[in-house]
Amino acid sequence: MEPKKNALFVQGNHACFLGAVRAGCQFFAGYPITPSTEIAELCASEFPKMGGRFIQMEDEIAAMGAVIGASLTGLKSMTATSGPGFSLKQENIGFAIMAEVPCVIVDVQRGGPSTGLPTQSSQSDVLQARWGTHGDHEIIALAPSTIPEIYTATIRCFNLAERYRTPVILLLDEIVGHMREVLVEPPADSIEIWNRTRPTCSPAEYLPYRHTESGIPEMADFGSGYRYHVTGLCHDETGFPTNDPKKIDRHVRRLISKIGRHRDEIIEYSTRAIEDADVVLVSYGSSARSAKRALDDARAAGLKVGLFKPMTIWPFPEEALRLLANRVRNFIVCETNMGQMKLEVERIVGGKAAVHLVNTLNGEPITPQSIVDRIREVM
Amino acid sequence: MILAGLILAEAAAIYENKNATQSQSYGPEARGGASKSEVIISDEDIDYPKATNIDLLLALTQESCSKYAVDLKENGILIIDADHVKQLPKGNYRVFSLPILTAAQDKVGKLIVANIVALGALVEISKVVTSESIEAAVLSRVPRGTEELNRKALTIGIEIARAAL
Amino acid sequence: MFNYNEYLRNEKLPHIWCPGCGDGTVLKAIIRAIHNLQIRKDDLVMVSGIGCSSRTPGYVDFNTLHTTHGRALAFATGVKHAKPGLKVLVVSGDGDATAIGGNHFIHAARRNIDITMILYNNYIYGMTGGQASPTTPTGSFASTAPYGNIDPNFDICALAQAAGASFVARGTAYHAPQLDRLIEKAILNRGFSLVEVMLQCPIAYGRRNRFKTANDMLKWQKEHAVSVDAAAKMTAEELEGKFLTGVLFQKERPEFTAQYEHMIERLNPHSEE
Amino acid sequence: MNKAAAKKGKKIKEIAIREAWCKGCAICVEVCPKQVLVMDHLVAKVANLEACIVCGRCELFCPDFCIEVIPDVQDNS
Repeated sequence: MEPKKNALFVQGNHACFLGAVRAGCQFFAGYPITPSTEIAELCASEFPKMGGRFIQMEDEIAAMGAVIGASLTGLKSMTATSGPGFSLKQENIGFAIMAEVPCVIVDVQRGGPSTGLPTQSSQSDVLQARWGTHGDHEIIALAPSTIPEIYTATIRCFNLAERYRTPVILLLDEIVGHMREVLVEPPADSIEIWNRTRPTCSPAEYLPYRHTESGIPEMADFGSGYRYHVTGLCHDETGFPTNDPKKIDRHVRRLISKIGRHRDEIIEYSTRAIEDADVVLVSYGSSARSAKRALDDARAAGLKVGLFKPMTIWPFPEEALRLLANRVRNFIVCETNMGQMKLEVERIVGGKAAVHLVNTLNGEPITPQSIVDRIREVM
Repeated sequence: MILAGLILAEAAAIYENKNATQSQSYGPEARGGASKSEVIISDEDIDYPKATNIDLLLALTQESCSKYAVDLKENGILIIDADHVKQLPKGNYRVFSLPILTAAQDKVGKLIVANIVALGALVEISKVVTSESIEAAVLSRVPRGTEELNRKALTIGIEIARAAL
Repeated sequence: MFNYNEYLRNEKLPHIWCPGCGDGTVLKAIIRAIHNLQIRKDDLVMVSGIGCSSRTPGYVDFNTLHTTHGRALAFATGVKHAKPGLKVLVVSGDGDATAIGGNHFIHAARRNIDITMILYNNYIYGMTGGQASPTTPTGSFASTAPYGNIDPNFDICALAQAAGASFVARGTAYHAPQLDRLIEKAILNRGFSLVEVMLQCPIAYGRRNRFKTANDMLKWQKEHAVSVDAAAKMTAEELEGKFLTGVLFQKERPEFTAQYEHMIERLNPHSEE
Repeated sequence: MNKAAAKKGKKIKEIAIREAWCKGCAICVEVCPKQVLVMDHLVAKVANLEACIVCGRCELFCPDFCIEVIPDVQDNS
């Protein structure tokens, strides 16, 4: 038999690397940490062959700093890490939010807290992704479930980072990071690539943090003739620190609203068999695989079950879930943590429906059977 | 053995257009310790990536055999290395005790290709993919210059399996 | 006699530094060095962390990046690696560079990446009100060492040299007339270059440590600094309690971004065709 | 500007002091070899311009960018 055309049998981490390359990523700084290291290793081996740049930094914090520095020169930049490293990066992720520096942070989740389960999986960084860095902020985080999804989600992370001038988090986990499936890379012209908007005005007129109509200022590359100041301090449109309460308020609100105002363009989710569902499973990442299997098994047994699967877990597809809650009486959140997304679902559902949890905390995925059992209990 | 699992899954996914996943689990050790390569091959979508209710278990060490045989289904196939697995797990399995490591050492001449010998035996016993597919998959994955060695390992694996069938 | 205005963001002045603080004097030396080397303002990126000295980039008309505490070198490494054509200057303080940023400091030196670091050493965390830093002399007083500092302190130049920096120099605010030349040499060195500048913090350090004025502290610098040349003729006894100034170490070593470029060329032998 | 240059016979035209930026540290007064400058209500002032030898030390040392030493250009030939 002829081999399947353009098909690769690759790990999720490999698909992430391929997606990054497709998106135009040219810079990777990282620090080795299981289970994300394959991404760094691929960048180390392939980037110099295609003119990109890789650097293994002295620690996780440094890697995040280097990524921001590189992005300021105009290169699409990324890093990859796992739970403990993600914690270390948080301060600089906040810097990237404040200074509006596009970049992609991949977190291949493992069990925690602390060193936890380095070689096993969990989804326990959902809230760390949302609130890991200090201060009020918005964040974008995507959580794909399959190897082809990882490829497209990685590209989307870069697109969103570039369009909204903000760090974007790709939340994988050990299961999808390390498992292999077939990936058929779509033809190049079928993939949309977004790039940051660079200024067209003269350097004298350039305001690096201008309050544009879209809420997203134009971004100049360091060294391109637009000399400007970048700081993690609250700043005004010129980029310089300010203590003016009005300007500070306006600035912080813009940082938050530039994501909020574009929720419709950012949010991505999928549903399966929700039309007549009595029970809806809410799941994402590797757990959504178990949920889908459980759904199919439950349907085969005549149970009316649906699946709501957010791809962007932040911002959460709030409106869609709220609409669903007008009709559905039972939601079962399936995730490998103590209910981090369940909190969000409960908040959105607002008491209109019961929200249940099926989880594991031991590094293993949720078995479809345990979900089916719970569906039967709930029904 | 992780590589053998990967090649088997690839033979199914790339060369036979089936759905396949491969995943692996391992302890904190960089080398040594029991590690597991799990392969699921199906005509349907594969959602849950862990192998449960296993059709076939290949175990080259006593540790892995004892540890992982619990997931093997009733009447499932258990392929073990004849010299390294002496204690059979309790249960009703079709056991094939094959001199995999010895064959790699003595008949192929390199212990390192034991995984490919095992793969040949596995395919011959299970027929989960064709011998053409597995050969193509092996040759696409092994380092350049080792094709003949690996082809030979595959053939030896098939032969020792045939002898036991 | 020298026109600093061309390099300053005048609308941001006067700066936030306290009366008598040496930071401004050092900044002037940096500006003169850049001017003398005729570096284009567009080609220069100045990166800093957090602290008094780290406010420097805000006042100069380059591409400027004011980062998180201790991390200036990490950001600077990203800038330099991504766009090796840029000149990258890092301005940092003793606390920023050798406490929270100590790891980045030794690794930037080890890599010998082409970054020039001007380290303002005032022996104290000035901005936060005078806490002890890794260079606060043993026995000195700080708000977190109210009974005298019991910690030994770093010799930053020795640290940089041991870690692999290819250029190491020390100056003082008092020796401002020579400081621009040291900085010029540092910038010209292709590799990681450190210029440690001993300078006065009259408010947070001086007042706690029996220095009445900034001038008293400048006088202390004058009396305790010994140039490398002068030191060669002095006995160990005479050098007791003094510190050396001038170019302390210089040795050519492969530079990180150049090595990476070579690797790219090696991997793409036909890319030029 | 060093002593050697001063000896070349440069003459001073003006010592411009941007008083708004002066923080009164008195470093300029201390580094001046000829007592040209004084502190007046915590602001540097020129008290004796004639004594200036155009060494430039006050400008060089001023941490606040307030002093500009302007030599008499005609005497600079």
